[in-house]
Amino acid sequence: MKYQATLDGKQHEIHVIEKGEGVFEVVVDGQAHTVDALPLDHGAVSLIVDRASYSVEMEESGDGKVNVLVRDHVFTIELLDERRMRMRLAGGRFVVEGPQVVTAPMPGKVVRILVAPGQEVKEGQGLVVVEAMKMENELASPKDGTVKEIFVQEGASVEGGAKLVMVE
Amino acid sequence: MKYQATLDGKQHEIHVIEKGEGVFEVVVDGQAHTVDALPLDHGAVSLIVDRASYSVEMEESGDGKVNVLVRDHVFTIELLDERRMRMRLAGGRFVVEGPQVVTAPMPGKVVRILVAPGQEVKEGQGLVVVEAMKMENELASPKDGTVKEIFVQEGASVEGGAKLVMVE
Amino acid sequence: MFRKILVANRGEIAVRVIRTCREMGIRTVAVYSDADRGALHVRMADEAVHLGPAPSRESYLRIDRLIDAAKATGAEAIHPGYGFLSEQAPFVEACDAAGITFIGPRPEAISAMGDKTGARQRMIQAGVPVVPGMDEPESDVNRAREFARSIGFPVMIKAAAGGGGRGMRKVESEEEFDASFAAAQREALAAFGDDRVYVEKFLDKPRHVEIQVFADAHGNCIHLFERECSVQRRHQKVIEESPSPILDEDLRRRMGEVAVRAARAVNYLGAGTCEFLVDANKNFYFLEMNTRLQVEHPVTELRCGVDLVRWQIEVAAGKPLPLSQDEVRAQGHAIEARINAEDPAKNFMPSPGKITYLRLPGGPGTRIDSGVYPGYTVPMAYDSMIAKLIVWAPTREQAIQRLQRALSEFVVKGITTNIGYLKRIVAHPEFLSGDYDTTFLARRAEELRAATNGELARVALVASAVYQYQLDKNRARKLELAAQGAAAARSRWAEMGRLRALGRAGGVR
Amino acid sequence: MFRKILVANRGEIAVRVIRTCREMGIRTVAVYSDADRGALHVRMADEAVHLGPAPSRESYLRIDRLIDAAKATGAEAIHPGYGFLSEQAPFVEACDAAGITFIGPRPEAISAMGDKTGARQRMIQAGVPVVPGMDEPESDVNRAREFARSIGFPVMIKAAAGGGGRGMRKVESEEEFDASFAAAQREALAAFGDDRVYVEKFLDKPRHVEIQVFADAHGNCIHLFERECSVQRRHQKVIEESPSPILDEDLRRRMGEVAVRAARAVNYLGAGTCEFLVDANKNFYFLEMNTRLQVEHPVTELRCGVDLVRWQIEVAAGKPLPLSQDEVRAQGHAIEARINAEDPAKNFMPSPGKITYLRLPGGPGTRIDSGVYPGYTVPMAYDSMIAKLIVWAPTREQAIQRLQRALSEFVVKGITTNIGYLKRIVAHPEFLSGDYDTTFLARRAEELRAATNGELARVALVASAVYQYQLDKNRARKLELAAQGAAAARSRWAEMGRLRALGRAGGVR
Repeated sequence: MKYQATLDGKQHEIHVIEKGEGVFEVVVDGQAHTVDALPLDHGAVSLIVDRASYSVEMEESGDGKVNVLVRDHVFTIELLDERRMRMRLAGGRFVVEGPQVVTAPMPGKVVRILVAPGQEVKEGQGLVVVEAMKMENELASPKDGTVKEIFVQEGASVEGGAKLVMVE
Repeated sequence: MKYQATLDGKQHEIHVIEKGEGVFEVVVDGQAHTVDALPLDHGAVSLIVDRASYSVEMEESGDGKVNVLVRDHVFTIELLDERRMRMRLAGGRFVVEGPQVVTAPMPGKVVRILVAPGQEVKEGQGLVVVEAMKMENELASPKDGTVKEIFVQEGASVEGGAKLVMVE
Repeated sequence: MFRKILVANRGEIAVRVIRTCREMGIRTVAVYSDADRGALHVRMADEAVHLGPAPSRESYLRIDRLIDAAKATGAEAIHPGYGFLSEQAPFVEACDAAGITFIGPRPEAISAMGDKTGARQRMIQAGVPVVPGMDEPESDVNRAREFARSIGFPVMIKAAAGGGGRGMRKVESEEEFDASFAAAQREALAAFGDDRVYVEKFLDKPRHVEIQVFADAHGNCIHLFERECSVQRRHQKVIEESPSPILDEDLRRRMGEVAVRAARAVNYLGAGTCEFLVDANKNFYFLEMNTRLQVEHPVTELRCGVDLVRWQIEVAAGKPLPLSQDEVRAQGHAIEARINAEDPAKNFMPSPGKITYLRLPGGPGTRIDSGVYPGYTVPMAYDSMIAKLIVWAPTREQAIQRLQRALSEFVVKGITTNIGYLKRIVAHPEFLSGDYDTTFLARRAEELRAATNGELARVALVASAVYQYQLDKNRARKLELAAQGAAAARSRWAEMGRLRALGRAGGVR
Repeated sequence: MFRKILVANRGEIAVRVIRTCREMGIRTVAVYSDADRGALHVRMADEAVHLGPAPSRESYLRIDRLIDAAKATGAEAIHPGYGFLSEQAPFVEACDAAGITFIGPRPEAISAMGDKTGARQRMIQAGVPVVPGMDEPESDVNRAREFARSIGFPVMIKAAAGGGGRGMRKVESEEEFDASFAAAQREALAAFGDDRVYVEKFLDKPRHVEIQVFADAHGNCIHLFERECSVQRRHQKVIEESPSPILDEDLRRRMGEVAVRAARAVNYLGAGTCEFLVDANKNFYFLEMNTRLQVEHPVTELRCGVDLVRWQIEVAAGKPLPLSQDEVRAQGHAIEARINAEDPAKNFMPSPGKITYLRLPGGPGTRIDSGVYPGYTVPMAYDSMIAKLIVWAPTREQAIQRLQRALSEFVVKGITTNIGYLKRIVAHPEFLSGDYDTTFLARRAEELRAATNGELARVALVASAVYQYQLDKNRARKLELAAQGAAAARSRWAEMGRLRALGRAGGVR
């Protein structure tokens, strides 16, 4: 099976060939490895790659990517197989332009709104302060623009991912 | 909902009435308790019974019973609701008589067979020695009788629950 | 001795207190808010009483409800933990009025030290050096700004009722002052129910060194050496160790004596901590006294072989301290790392949520104090600390190696934690050298970001591909089996000659 | 110092060794059998080499494959752990021949002490008291029975190559002798690859007290005090503590001196343990010397503040011992409890299987050495010990309270363990009194059975009923939702005017 992986913005070609029960030849960007892979519960995988042992923890990140913890490092990888790659290529890239919606990065409480609709803001300027776990977190504008809409009120509790402010 | 529970061979009538989200009145053998029950992952339940807190761990024992760990004690309980109780009553009790099959209580290796087919044995007499985890475990006859059949050979690896010897 | 104690707190410290109570054969009462019904302290206590909604002001800060809970359960004493009501004199007075023993100092000592500006005056009178600053809290931003200008920027704004770095703000210049002042007031109000703040001179590159003190009701007052707490981010301690790499025996002795003097000056009772700033010339300045158990108390426990919670309970019950100053022995080196539910890659954004998997470090010299368990949902309502990892070893070098090893064993899934960040801190040359100060984490922020590693990236790619391959294969196999199952079912039905069934074989299963 | 060490073992001891190696910056090579591909030591090591099938004789006892693995990975030293090849002189010789450092004593010392009857002779020559018994192993059951009769029943049959209680059998009377003799020979062969056994006088109500010794290559040999190991079931240690409740300073010193003398008599190197029996009159008899690290070594580590595995590695690398005899300080009280996968209610039947949930104790003075993790399948091929819980506290009373507390926090699901049994042991008056001997568990077997508790039984009934109620309710709700879903689907379809679809609405979902 062939996969295309994206890690830190770079593409990698990976070819997985099953050699026996739990034993694989894995070719990453043309370099081949013998891999003994044992999947365990809770998304853990024990890998023995050319004799080196790695206890790897996998976690779906929710946006189709997977966070991979190896030793002391975390890697966020997006993996596509050939079919999904073709779909992606056919669909083209999603272009980030036009109005931007700032969302709550975690559940919390809106303690202050720092801007008003119609106000001009600069990239990096604070828009809303959300408190969670006793910490105030100021959420900044992703770009220069105008505040188009404010979706929340001061004092409101919001879920992670809730829309807060739209900047255009 | 009414249940009939069996614990240590004794029957108990239990009546569960839901009073609110996670709050119950539970009547055990006529005595009522207010129970705040929070089910957690992995079969854990946090119970607050009339203010006393119990962290209870539940585990299905595989034979329709459940092992309940409360503080330092384990209780094995069989629970039937009214429908299943009626079925049980209608079907009558399963009577233990006739040939008895001794099974392996855990996976292991048969290291010795101490009896031969046709041999007379007494209750408590050793039939087979199974080794697991470096310990030899002698399995005894459940009753006086005659060895009817031996299902395994010395040196064989057996699964938990495997038939070893039939005594009649 | 008490037969039952109510623990007026949550999280790891409530669990910590319950553990010692259990060891002493004392029954425990947990209290909980709506957000904490499933919390570990509720599960571990003998009894549990609901306080109110999630916000602290409606639950853990409700003196009336706590007193009611103690009365209803027959608890003879209340352990306040840290934070919440642990340094609130009115709470102690309410306990007194209800005939319940408050496990901590008398209200007069709390008030004397809790009023940071009043405490400064006392310390000055006792001959203890203090950092230049206001004599009184100031609520007027203009007057406060004026004072700041008079002592010169940078300055610190601090909560008068504060402690533990909460409500503290460093202000670099006059332009920032007003915003920081307002923010400090808000945070102070939220954290302590009291928005009074004051302004103090900011010391350049200071070390934060604190002394653990302990006093009983029989006139004994001792110290248990120091904890070095200079690894801080935004005035929150991240790593604490003892001994401090910069203290020599003479300085240690002098600071210990001053700390005991400070405690005696307010007729202290129980466990307390005198915080000092130590400058580059090893001058030390009294910062504040925390009139409660500290988060980092296990560092002292490991180094001195004592159980400070047991001491608190014994002292509250009127027993004398088990050790005299001469009998306190400190051995080896202890370090604590605070595990927080936060994402260092996203500006330390809090990361509440459900812990789906948890594997804790173990082995020699490794202690975990935690309030979480696999399956637990970390609520957003309270602070982000979910566990403390504390190690001990004969030397600082070995303790650091042990902490690195233990951190690498720590696996938390479902939420994001700062474990990787902690690993990078304790592997950083500045930390290793021992020559760091409270500006360490801010100065080195760039170097403490996660760096990539080519070999491990390759392994991660291999792992993700093999993992996906197996998922894909299992899915394919299931589809195949389902198809085979249907086929097998058809053939079985056929074998049995039930020809009628064949007509709807597609519906089997 | 070594850059890479191969750990020729599995389970908790392999994990234990890997932890210290990691702290010392030494890379590790794990070895594994077919049954251990998913074991924790394999996951934690830097490298892993497959040895062979599950049976030890085809994997962990294969000297050739271990040497090959060390050569292939460039490991400069091998740590043998305990059991398996840890006391096999031929293994040490094979390491020597391959130019690999064996982390342990020289083969001559192993042989001298491994041959239990020869060791007896040496000890007698060195003036160490020994239990009356055979001078040589005996393979002939008739001659062995004759000897047993000559010293009088009861007698002990022991493996000549043995240790750790394996292959030991007590024989009460002549009638039992032949069966026990054969069983001991079989167990000795299985455990040590050597079926030679010998017969010794059985001492009535003895205490098993052992002394930890340590020797370097520079002529230093010290002891680190005693461990009391009299809580045994079928000659397997279950609970170990230090100090021993029966040793006074004088006896401790004398036994320590004798142990050092015994070690010196065989030119000992590294960590070793001299086991003694102590009778009711406090006479002590040399039992055997274990020429390796013991399972219960953490008891000494906690009491003396040392890392014995680090010492082993340093001594093997030629360094001198870090402490002299005078510098060894023991503080407080340590106790270890062995957590086994076994069912005390079913005659301690082994209980291999998958650990579906694991919650480990934590907090002050609590150490876990374990080779398992949630999701791990405990194999049937090896012994049943899955973890060790070791506690420390200033006094024996507090240490016992702490052990009770920690055991009550320990939750293992999926397999049956002896945790409840351990709790009952450490709450038993005989254990609490300190006045127990090696017959304690057998004599008190009835009292150590699980007793029922009316209050908790009622709670269990409540819990099971509420649990079942919620299961039933969820099931009912799902059925209802499915029905509603079908109805909703029908109405949606209807709304869209697709009347054709209605005809097979029953098939939707």
